[in-house]
Amino acid sequence: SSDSTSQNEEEESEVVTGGDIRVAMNASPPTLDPHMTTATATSEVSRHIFETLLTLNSNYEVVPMLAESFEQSEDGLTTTFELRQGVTFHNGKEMTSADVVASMESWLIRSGKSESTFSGTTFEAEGDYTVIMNLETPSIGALHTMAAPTQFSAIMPKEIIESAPAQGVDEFIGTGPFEFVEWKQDQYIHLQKFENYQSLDANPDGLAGKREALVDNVYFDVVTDDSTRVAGLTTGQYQVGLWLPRDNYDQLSNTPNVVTSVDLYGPQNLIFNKAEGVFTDPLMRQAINAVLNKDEIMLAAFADEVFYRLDHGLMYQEQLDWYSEAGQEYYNQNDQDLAQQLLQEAGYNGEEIRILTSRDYDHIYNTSVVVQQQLEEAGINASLEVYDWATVVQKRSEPSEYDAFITGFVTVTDPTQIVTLDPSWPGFTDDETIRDLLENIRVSTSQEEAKAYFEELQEYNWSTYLTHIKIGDFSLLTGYRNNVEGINFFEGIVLWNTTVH
Amino acid sequence: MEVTMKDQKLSEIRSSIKKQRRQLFIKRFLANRLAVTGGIIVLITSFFAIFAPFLASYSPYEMEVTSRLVPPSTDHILGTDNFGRDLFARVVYGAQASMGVGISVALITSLLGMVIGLYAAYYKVLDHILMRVCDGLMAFPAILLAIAIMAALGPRLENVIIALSIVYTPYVARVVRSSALVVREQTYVEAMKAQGASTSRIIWFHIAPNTLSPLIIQSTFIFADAIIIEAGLSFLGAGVPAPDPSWGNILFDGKLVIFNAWWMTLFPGLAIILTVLGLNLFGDGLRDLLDPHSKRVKK
Amino acid sequence: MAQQMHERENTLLEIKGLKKFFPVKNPIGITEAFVKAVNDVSFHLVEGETYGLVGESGCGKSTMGRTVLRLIEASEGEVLYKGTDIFQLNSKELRKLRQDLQMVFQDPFSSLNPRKRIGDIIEEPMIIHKLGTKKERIDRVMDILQKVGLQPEQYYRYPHEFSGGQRQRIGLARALVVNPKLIICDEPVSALDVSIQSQIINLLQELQDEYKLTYLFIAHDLSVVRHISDRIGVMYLGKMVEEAPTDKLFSNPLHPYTQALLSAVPHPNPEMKQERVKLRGEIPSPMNPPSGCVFHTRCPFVIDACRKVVPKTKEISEGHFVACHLHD
Amino acid sequence: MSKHLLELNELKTHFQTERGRVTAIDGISLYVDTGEVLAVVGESGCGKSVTAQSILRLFEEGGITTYEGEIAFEGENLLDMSMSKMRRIRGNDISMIFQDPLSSLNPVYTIGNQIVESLVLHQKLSKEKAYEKAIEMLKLTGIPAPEKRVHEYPHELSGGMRQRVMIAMALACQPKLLIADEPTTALDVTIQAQILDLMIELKEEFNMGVMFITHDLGVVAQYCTRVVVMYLGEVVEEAEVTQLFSSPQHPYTKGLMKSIPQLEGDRTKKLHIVEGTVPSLEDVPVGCRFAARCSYADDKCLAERPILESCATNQKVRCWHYRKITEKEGRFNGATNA
Amino acid sequence: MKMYILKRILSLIPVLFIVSIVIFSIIHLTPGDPASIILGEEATEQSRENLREQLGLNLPIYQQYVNWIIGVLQGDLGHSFFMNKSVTAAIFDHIGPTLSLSILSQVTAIIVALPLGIWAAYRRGTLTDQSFMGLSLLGISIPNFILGLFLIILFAVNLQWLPVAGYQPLSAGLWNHLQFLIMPAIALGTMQAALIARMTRSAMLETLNANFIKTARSKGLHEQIVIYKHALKNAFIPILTVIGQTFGMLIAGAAVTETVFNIPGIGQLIINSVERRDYAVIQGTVLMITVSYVLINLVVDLLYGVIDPRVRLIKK
Ligand SMILES: Nc1ncnc2c1ncn2[C@@H]1O[C@H](COP(=O)(O)OP(=O)(O)OP(=O)(O)O)[C@@H](O)[C@H]1O
Ligand SMILES: Nc1ncnc2c1ncn2[C@@H]1O[C@H](COP(=O)(O)OP(=O)(O)OP(=O)(O)O)[C@@H](O)[C@H]1O
Ligand SMILES: [Mg+2]
Ligand SMILES: [Mg+2]
Ligand code: NI
Repeated sequence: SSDSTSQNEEEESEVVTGGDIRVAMNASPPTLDPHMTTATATSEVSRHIFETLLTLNSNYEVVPMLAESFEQSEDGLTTTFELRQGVTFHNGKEMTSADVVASMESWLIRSGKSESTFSGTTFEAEGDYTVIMNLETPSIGALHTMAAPTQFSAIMPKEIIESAPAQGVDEFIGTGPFEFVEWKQDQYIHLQKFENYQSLDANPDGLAGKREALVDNVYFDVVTDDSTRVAGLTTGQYQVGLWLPRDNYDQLSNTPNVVTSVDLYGPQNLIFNKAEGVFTDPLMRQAINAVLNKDEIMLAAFADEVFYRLDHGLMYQEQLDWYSEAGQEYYNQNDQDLAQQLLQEAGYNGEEIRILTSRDYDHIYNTSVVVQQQLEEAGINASLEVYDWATVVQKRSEPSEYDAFITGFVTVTDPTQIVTLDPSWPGFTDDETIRDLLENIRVSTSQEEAKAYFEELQEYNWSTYLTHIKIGDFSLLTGYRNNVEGINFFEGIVLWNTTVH
Repeated sequence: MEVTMKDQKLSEIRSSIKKQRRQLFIKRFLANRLAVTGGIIVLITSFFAIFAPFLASYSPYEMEVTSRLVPPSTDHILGTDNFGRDLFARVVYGAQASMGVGISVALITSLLGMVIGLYAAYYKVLDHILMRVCDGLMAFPAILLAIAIMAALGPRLENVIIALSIVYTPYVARVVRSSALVVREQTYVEAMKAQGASTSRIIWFHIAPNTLSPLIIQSTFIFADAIIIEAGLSFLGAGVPAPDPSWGNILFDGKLVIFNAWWMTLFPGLAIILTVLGLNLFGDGLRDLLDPHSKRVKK
Repeated sequence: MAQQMHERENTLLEIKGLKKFFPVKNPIGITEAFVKAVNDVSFHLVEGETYGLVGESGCGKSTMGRTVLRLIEASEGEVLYKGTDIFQLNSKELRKLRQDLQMVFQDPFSSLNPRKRIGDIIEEPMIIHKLGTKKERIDRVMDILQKVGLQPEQYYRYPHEFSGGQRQRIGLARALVVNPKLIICDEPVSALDVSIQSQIINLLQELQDEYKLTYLFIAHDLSVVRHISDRIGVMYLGKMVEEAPTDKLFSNPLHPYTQALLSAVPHPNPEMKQERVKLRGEIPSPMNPPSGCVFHTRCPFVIDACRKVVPKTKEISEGHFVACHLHD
Repeated sequence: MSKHLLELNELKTHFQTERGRVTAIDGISLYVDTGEVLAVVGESGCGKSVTAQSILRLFEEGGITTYEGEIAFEGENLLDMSMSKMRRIRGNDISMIFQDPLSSLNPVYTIGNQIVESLVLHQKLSKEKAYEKAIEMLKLTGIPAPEKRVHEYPHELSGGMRQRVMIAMALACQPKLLIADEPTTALDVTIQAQILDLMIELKEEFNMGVMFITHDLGVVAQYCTRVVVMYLGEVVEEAEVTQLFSSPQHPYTKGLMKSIPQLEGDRTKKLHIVEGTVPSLEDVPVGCRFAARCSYADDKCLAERPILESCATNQKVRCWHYRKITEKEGRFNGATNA
Repeated sequence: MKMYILKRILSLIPVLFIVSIVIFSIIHLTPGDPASIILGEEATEQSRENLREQLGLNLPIYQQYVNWIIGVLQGDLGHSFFMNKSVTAAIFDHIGPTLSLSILSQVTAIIVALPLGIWAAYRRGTLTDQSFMGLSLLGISIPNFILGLFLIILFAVNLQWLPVAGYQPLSAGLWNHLQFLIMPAIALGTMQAALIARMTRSAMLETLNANFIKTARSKGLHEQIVIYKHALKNAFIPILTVIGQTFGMLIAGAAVTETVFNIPGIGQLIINSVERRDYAVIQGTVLMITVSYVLINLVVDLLYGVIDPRVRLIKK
């Protein structure tokens, strides 16, 4: 897709350092404090500034980052982290165990993790370079969660955490390969190479391994208009365009000097309101599951087959530890007879089904439109209620306001993190079987045991309960100029080890 | 003309003159070629809107996801959209919503604006209050208003109309007020007062008709703007409810694919431009017609 | 005096000490000054007579007419119509009274709504006063149209299709249609040329005879006023400076302003060269009228008293009043 | 031919309107000499203003207005002139005063500015010189404190003063011909007298020809030397002022004279009126234009348009039967009747 | 004069007060809360509740209002939840681009529209007139996001003359500043120009018929002078009114255009703040816009006096 009819006549040397990269992103992050939010915009930017004790490699395996090593006790309740020495923050201060403890405690509280996976967990420092984590109950997902790339457990200086206001820290000092320079609200975020960065020496893989800032400056330009991002990428005003409209795939692939990249983002789901309305009846949910033609939905919503795959798994195919075939036969049934039968059994009488959606996210909107159309065709009285995203978020937590909504999730590292299974989350899953299975997974002592419970859960959910319907996994379209090399995508963009010439 | 009509019955005079008048009215309108063109354009658009079901061979909702974004062809004369729906059907059906929104908003704002503008022009105290309210409304971000209204009343077409009406009414009110202030000073208004006419009679029978021509200009403009803004509002859930088509939301969908599916912006865009053009020409003609003084210079 | 007593019995309208000051506001809304448009004027109208009111442009004649009809609120004074004070009426009583008191406006072009057909314009007062059925009203309109010399087939025309003279007739028809007792004619012929002017004047006189109308005839053209009026009042800068029966006024004008006015009317006979009382200067602003006698700045016979003392109105001979220090 | 300062020869002005082409003035012939005041009188709408403005070609040309005939100014036909040459004549050789002084002065410029404009343009004076001249002109028209007044705006002046400003403006370049279109209609008689005296005075001083449009016959009698009477776009009578008032020939002129209300004599007598109304320009009669309102009209009048013929020295009339009428009615006694 | 201006500015107080109450209630009655936006999609209800508590969003509305208004009276418009700065600073940051853009587009619009409108009026009824007015209708009916994208495709993508989008402050150099503004100014200015041209035409039509135009011509003045000196100045008051109104609208935010061209102006600020329910910013911005509306109107009123001596204020 890239003819090298490059205009700039710089000779190609081995590793070119220096230069700027401008990344056009679609939305302004609500904050740069990764503890605060699950927003992907935040993690995509702040992963360049902050680092975590642990991180994931491309197989979603937990590997150390700021920790030199870590060791888990037999009972799984205590984990000891040995910190790397000589790692300095961007403000010049060396990272010590005090910072780690403060950061981890802050993360637990502010991310809300202290209420689920980590309930009752404490961190304590032992000397300057050792930190001990004590869990109250063993948790299979704990380390994965600590390594997770969204709402990640960034390590920051203690003082900054202590002086942070409610909506997150306001000084962005981390240990990452890039340091924060300036945030012009709604315009750009400027990062620059951190000269004193202490890189690991391992091979880069996923988010793990060697990290080296090879460009002087990184600008994350906030360009909310999709077409403008495409145009700016085409002309080279931006070196990288994130969240590009998938319909422009062919065109961009044929644009000289532009390279396209398709990267997995997460599952697309239809979530039922199980607290009120017709979907309190599992039969109704099953009926809907029988109706939907997922291939069609995904094609309409994601434009091209390269951007989605049909998969029933509540965890990714790539997450080898978890992935299971269980329940597959219930996925993408597209069986209208069965649907009618189920509807009849459920006693459906043409009640209106309100699907909440928003045009703020094309993939969500487009999916909703196709779902609504398919339901209509099946004789179900479905209607779309379109609001701005903030309103949707509010309304979906009020049981009386809707029957279903569609949303995509970011990757989770273990099944207990799947929000639709959480009773307090919109959709209001309230099922004993699920609760018990989740608890079993959580306290499992081995991966095999946990996976067995998870398979049971996935089977149960597809066949009977249907907290939500997973429609498929989808990918994002990213484009970059062909003078950008070494760019990597793993749960978002990775700009270290990237050069521009 | 100069026939002595003394022995003719008055009623006869009446009917004959009325007929003459009507003929002159029509003749004057027809003489205004641009206005006629405008009228025809508006008629055609309305025709499309009303007879959409007979004109479109596809349903505007039927998706054919395998043939997304097909360029115009014999099968889909205007091509298909990003869901593989027939664009012609959507544009034609979209006329219903867009014209509906445009016309209702134009009518409601005209009416409301007229009431506010006229009374503000007539009563000084009211004027201060109403104009301050208008100031406030005009400073208000339309998008916030739309979200609030949608949230309060639900995302329905009527509410789009309400939201847009609230946004535009102050503009109309100001226009009406400013010309009513002039008309109010005319001697014929005083003459009516001298006859003992009540205030509402003076306002509605004597001042109102004389503020029509700026009103017509303003409301044709609002019609155009409402069609376009509706599209913007539908982004906030304040527009025509999905999946119903409107020119505005087709345009917005088309905007995403403007680089590779020109037909999705071109056709609804053309529809808007033509209708607005037609309506403006028609409005101009109407204004000329309502103004007994106007003399159009013909070449 | 006996005659005067007799007149009083038939007094239709009596104006006492009428004042109308228009506040002049600066943009902040604070009144800075007053335009003393009508400043303490008293006179009366006898049933069936024509009272002419003359004076230069801007001296307050129209304001007087409009105040008397309460089209604008007076600042002071009272207007008695058949003994009741118009200014004390509530709006309902007032509306009823308006059937009796009509007005023909100065400007035949702006006093007719350009968007209404003349039939509707003339019918309107009857609708307001709820007179007759629709059919009766139309017949009456056609009737009146003929009476004022227009054709019934012009019923559906718009005002702009008429000449100034014809429009003035329409205005007159509108006033007549409700059978009024008194018509205030505010310069009904000033905008018209002589040939049309004579038509209107004759018409007014005919109608007066037919319907026993009383006119307050406002004008600034003395020859016209002379022709139509029984009595004449002369105004200058908001004040009534002289009042007399027509013949007396013309044969023996007492006030220097009246004299100047009379002498300035160009005589339509080239052989008659006029001796004119020449006035100096411009008309002062009604916002700050001169002290003493308002005319003293332009008066050729000014004496000391004029500058300081406001002259009182005196009856010089029967029915002939003047406010001037020269006649003390 | 060129003995007259201005001579109109069969001047016609046509306007293109919604209802087709109308001929607002249809063959006007008249002349003005240096030093005289020619009055143009006639019913409202008869084309007096159109005639005046046609002389300066003030109507929009290019299809909307068309002129026909000849306007000879000092022997040169203005209608053949290029616009740029025409502009050199406007305001310089021929000046005009309009009816309504308030609307004829530009409200947003000081009166000084407006007077100076033509001085700078035509006399090529410097700004300062022009202002001096403007002040001088204002002083000439009797405006007190002209140095102060030049910097005032029209709305700050009284009606009489505005009209004086118009006069000062018109006379600034000392034109050869002054056209005054109803200059005093809006004013009160005492002020009117002042203005007219001033005009006549200045006429003498500058030795101009004046074309004076009015419908006030009193003004005509007192201030003018010759009169042209117009009716529906044509000249119906032309005479010396004394002649016109003593022996008007055209029935319309006679009617006009009789309609004037008098300042003396019997006032109870009804005013004379000319019956009927003026036909509209869209359906002008073929024959005599006054025929429909004339009691002497016969078939000839209805069919054939009369010509403007000489009936006495310096007097012309456009009527088939003027002799007959005069015989029948006897000597005119309208203007001085009792 | 000073009194007058003072009085006009004082009249702002009740307006601002009413606006503040209305805006406050509407904002807080609109669904959506900043806590959800900050915490993101998958946040739990509990953590949201905590954050709301900490941000003071759980206080009764009237109390929030009182707290806010007390701040406002002390000159503190509040603090943005998202921007980590005061609302005043946020507005200050965004006003620059908006001012540059609105002035540029307004100026362009005026430069284009005035001559067009004047010419159309002068040649009324002709083909020139009709085509100019047709063009202006086109300007009114083309949605400006479409026009904006069209400009981008033409000038930025195909011709590569101008950058696609973005903004550089004036301090980065004049050309740097301007090159980002040219296209948005055209996109915005088209609508303005259309409106101004139409208004100019009708105002000019009226003045061209006025008597003083005839007077000017009768003085032998050149047509150019007659039109540009005598007619235009008189026709300018209604034109000025439209200009004032459209300028007001521009300040209030040309949100769509700003989004397409990625210009961080007030329009974007409002849109973004509404999207993320940044209450303090919305309130502050609305107040700021109200003030600017009133100030623009004041300037327009004062300009009336400059243009037309008849409406000049009483000299003291
Ligand atoms: N509504 C008003 N507000 C302020 N001043 C006014 C108002 N109406 C009239 N005037 C002033 O009052 C004075 C008298 O006006 P009025 O119209 O009564 O004069 P007039 O005698 O009728 O004059 P004309 O002969 O021109 O009609 C004038 O100076 C006028 O400017
Ligand atoms: N520009 C024009 N287009 C069309 N018709 C016109 C135009 N100007 C004047 N007329 C018509 O020409 C006729 C003569 O008008 P003109 O203004 O010369 O009358 P006038 O004698 O000056 O009347 P007045 O005494 O009322 O001023 C009228 O019928 C008028 O309607
Ligand atoms: Mg008056
Ligand atoms: Mg005239
Ligand atoms: Ni008596």
